[in-house]
Amino acid sequence: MSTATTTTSRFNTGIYHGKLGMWVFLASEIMFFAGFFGAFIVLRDLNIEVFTASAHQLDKVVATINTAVLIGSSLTMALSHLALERGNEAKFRLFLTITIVCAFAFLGIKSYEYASKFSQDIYPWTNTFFATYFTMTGFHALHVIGGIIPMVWMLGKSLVKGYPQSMHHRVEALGLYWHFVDLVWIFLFPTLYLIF
Amino acid sequence: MASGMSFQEIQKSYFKVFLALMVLTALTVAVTTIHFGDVANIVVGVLIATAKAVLVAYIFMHLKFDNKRLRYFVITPMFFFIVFIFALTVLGL
Amino acid sequence: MEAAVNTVRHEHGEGHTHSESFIRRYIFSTDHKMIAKQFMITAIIFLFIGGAFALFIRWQLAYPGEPIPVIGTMLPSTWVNADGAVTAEWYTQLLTMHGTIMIFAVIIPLLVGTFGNFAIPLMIGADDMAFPVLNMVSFWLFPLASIIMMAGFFVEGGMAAAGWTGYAPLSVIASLGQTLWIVALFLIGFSSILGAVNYITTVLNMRAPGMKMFDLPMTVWSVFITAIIIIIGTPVLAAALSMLFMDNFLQTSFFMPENLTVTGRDMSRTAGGGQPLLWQHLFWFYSHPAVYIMILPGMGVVSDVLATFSRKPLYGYMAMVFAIIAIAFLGILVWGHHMFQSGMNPLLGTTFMVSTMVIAVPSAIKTFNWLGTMWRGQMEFTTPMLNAVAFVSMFVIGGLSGIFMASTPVDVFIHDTYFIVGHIHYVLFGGSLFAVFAGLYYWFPKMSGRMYNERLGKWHFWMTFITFNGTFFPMHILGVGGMMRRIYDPTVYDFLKPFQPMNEFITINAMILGFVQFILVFNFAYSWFYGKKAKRNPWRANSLEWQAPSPPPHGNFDKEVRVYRGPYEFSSPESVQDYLPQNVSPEELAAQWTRHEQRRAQQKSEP
Amino acid sequence: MLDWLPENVSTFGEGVDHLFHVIYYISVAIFILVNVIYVAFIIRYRRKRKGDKAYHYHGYNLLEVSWTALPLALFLFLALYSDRVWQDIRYSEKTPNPDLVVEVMGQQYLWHFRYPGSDGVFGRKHIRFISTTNPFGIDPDDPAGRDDLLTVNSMHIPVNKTVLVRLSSMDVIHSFFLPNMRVKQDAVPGQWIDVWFNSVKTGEYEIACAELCGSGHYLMRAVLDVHSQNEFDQWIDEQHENVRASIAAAGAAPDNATLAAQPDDRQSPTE
Ligand code: HEA
Ligand code: HEA
Ligand code: CUA
Ligand SMILES: [Cu+2]
Repeated sequence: MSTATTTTSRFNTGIYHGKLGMWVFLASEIMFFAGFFGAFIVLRDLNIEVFTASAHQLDKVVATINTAVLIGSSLTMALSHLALERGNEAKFRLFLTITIVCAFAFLGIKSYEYASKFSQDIYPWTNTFFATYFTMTGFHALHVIGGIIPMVWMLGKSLVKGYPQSMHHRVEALGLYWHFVDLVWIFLFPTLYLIF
Repeated sequence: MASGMSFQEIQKSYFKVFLALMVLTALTVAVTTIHFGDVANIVVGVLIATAKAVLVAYIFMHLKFDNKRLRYFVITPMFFFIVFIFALTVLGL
Repeated sequence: MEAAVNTVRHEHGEGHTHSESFIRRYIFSTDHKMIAKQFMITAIIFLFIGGAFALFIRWQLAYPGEPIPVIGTMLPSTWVNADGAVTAEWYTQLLTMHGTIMIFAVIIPLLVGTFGNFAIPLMIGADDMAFPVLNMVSFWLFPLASIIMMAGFFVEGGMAAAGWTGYAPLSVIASLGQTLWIVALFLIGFSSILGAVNYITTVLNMRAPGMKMFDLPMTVWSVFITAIIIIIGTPVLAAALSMLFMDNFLQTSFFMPENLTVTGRDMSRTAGGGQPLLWQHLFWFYSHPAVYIMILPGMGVVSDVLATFSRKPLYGYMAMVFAIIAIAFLGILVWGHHMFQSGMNPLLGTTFMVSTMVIAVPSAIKTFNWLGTMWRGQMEFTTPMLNAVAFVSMFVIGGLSGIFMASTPVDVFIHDTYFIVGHIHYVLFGGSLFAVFAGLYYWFPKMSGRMYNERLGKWHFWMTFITFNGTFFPMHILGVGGMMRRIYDPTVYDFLKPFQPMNEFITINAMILGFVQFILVFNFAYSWFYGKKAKRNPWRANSLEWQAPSPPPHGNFDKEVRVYRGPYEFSSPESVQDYLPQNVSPEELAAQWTRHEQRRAQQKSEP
Repeated sequence: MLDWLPENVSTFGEGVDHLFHVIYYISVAIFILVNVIYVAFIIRYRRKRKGDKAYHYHGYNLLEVSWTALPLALFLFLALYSDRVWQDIRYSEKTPNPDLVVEVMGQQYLWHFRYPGSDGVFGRKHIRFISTTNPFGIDPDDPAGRDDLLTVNSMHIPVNKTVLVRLSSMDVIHSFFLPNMRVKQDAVPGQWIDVWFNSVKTGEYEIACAELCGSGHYLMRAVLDVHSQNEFDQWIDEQHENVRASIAAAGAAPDNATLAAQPDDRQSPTE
């Protein structure tokens, strides 16, 4: 009567559920941001002067630093998975901690950017460029937060109870998500800050 | 995953990718600060971003080593995205 | 190593003790069958709410400005006027909520939520979904969203009132009810995506040993492809809704051009520069595929039901699968056919007309293959079969009316008329809802472990079928006459006055149609507790769900399932009976033959 | 069923109606074909005796191919045929030279119409000037705009003349629907969309709004008067006279000198 175990170990594709499911979810995330990029392209076409002028008001330096921070966190995320996969929990914790720190740093820098915009009286409703800017980076930031939560949870669990090597699949799935968040930023960065 | 490789080897390859990403980031910033003209700027920006994306997806996200069919999860949405953009920009709103 | 991935599963796995608390079992259940039932019950409740809205709409259209009988004066004064007649404001809210509820809270939860959840694991021989907890979250987002949407009833300005399509700027300048509508749809979309992730993973990864993709029953195929459409389309709606929310709530201007002059709302903060058509493109990029989300699972269910009750293999299985894939692929490329008169570039009109015409081809393939399935069959007209048969015929009417609209010049005239309303209901009610009925009756024995009442089922079918056509067929004529949709009072226009008798006729039919749905509810509710006990495989069908006990326990199967063949080996000469389940092994089959020969020999020797 | 169509009085309406009929007959034929077969099968192949096996058959590829190819051919034909008509009525390069241009502005629950003044030109307009009192956003600094003729819910055109309607909206999306002309076009705020027609018969026709625009959507009715050319001239002269009178009354009659001295980008009616 132990049918449950038969499907648990059943992976017709050879890819375990968490990873497959995460990829499917990421496919949907691509389309989510595709909607925003589509809107951005259309609106930019219609309001090219406004877009150019407003984009020049953005702070490229800060954004470049932020890009570096996020790419760095991607690296440490990959490393932390690698460490756990190879059974090195100490290193896993170390790299995961760095990732979390980077993620918070990213959010911090982002809020600094927002705050300085608000202080210049620039809000989402200022014009279509800032509407897209705040919406896209805002949703990106939400995704960052959505990544931080499970990371902190994993780290906590590792500190309290220990995180067995067999859990590395979960870390990999989370890593996929985290790299995707990085990917989105890789496209957002030139789109919003550079191409004008 | 490239299971044949040792921890150190993989770690090294990750660092290489990271370095490449940083260089590419610096490159886009540098290149786009010199204004080439609207279209060229976009093309350069998007090309470099794509290169970075491919690196992340291939190495960090293991697409290079994993089941090849996983790539459809990226290709399919990208295809429809391109169709959408094509209809709205090239053909007109 | 891999077995440890899913700790949740582990809790289930250990010998089915059924010691979960009431809450774990009936409310926050992670069992796919319970979640399916939750989806079903919630959606049927909404069918009645949405249907009641439709009846208010119909009352107003047939007898403009006359008080609603019996309950009119009991309704709040924000909805009805002093006499108890529907007001124009409430009418627009009603039609908006009718469309939204029927699509997002009835048809999608029934077809995708109920059948997807119930049928996929059972039909592929799995014990549950790949992510049971995610599945539970996916369900609970749906009532949560519905409550948020219905909260619009009680807020200042009432419910959303911009049509189910929520065209900007009307939806941007609207009141709080619209904001709630946006939030609710966003949540429902998220629920759909979580469900789809689950379905895709489950189908790809958890098929019983021996089961190839091309051994899947059509229901599973179609829900699988539907899930892919959801993955591609729904996020775009979510993005669009986010922008609409920003416009509506923070007065950004994604969809708002400069200097709109609107009475009753201060637009001074809106900077302009937006594009109203952008909303339509984004919306239809999801919502056209969404209509296929609402028909493909129905087509799958109907294919299974038709094959089972014709006792014949599904005609052209491969063609059917590729037709679904073609519909899904093309379906994402035709969104512009809703925008022919929107001011979109006429060149896009041409493009989208061609792609829309092409998408009718896979539908034709499906229709003809259904005919082929029935050809030289041994048809048994049980209630599910009747509903499935009606589906095909009604879908053809709905589909053919789609061809009129696909033709751009004809669409100039019939766009936004009752011709469209007729089309909608022929495909959504005549199509999707009949498929839902077929599926509900078909799987009722498996869900509940009891048989429904066949006589009541037939009554329900025939009454629904007749009044359905009486309600919605005349709408095509109204449309040809030019009657616009979404109008509160058609008698304002001289050229529409002659149609008033027809409107009354429709309304009378609609009332009967509404009330006969109680037969369904009564039948199910009664039979669930007092029906005849169902056997394991009452329909003598082949797919795996019928090999599990009725109702299946937690974990589904009481014996190992292994698949040896496709799901449609009805009337196979290989088999003793007129069906051959997927999991009957060659040895078992040989044994059946031996037993059969023995019995034959015995019978011969007896008399 | 198509007898219920409102009378067609526009030139291209005939082509549209013809297409409508073609599709109608094709659909009815397909419907009958499919359903006759269907009902025949239902009657012929119902189970008559318990235990009989059905015909075990999985399908025939040639048949699959043919019932893919035939509908495809049919639908491509329909698409091509429809596109001919579509190009004629909508492609801007195929639009005939208009004899009269009327601007139409939708407002929540009214239709505004604008004709050029007696000077024959429309005054310059800009979206920024739009307000409830100035629905078209006519530039107050442009004298050519002062005598422009504005009407509400009432449109007048001459018969047998190509009329170009230039559509927009000042609040939400409306749809300009002329059932008898087989014309329907959304009026989208922030952009001007052209649509044309040519009426072959005089008379009074209804104009409706076909896009949900709020709770008063059903009330957004206007009347189209198709006059003979003479009557139309008479009507428009009369109206111009009224406009002049009211401008004079307001004491702001523009003298012709300043009018002529305005070298501006104002639109000519037929551009
Ligand atoms: C389940 C839902 C569903 C389905 C399946 C369809 C299917 C189709 N729809 Fe429909 N549609 C809606 C739901 C659906 N639609 C809704 C809800 C709206 C309104 C939205 C709104 O504005 O509120 C709408 C609106 C709508 C429009 C916009 C009209 C307008 O607003 O002006 C158009 C235009 O092209 C259209 C076309 C089609 C076509 C061509 C198909 C095709 O897929 C149909 C294909 C099927 C057949 C053609 C029949 C079977 C084929 C045969 C029997 C073979 C024929 C044989 C030969 C030719 C030999 N639909
Ligand atoms: C699956 C989808 C679905 C279903 C099943 C239905 C079912 C019905 N629809 Fe709906 N309809 C849509 C989807 C659907 N509709 C959509 C998408 C729109 C477009 C909306 C828009 O324009 O934005 C629409 C629009 C629409 C209109 C056009 C409104 C307008 O444009 O002004 C009309 C008008 O007659 C109508 C009527 C009906 C009727 C009579 C039913 C009947 O089948 C309903 C039968 C009734 C019941 C099943 C419930 C019975 C309940 C009771 C018996 C309780 C009685 C109690 C009281 C009255 C208090 N519908
Ligand atoms: Cu204006 Cu409807
Ligand atoms: Cu569509």
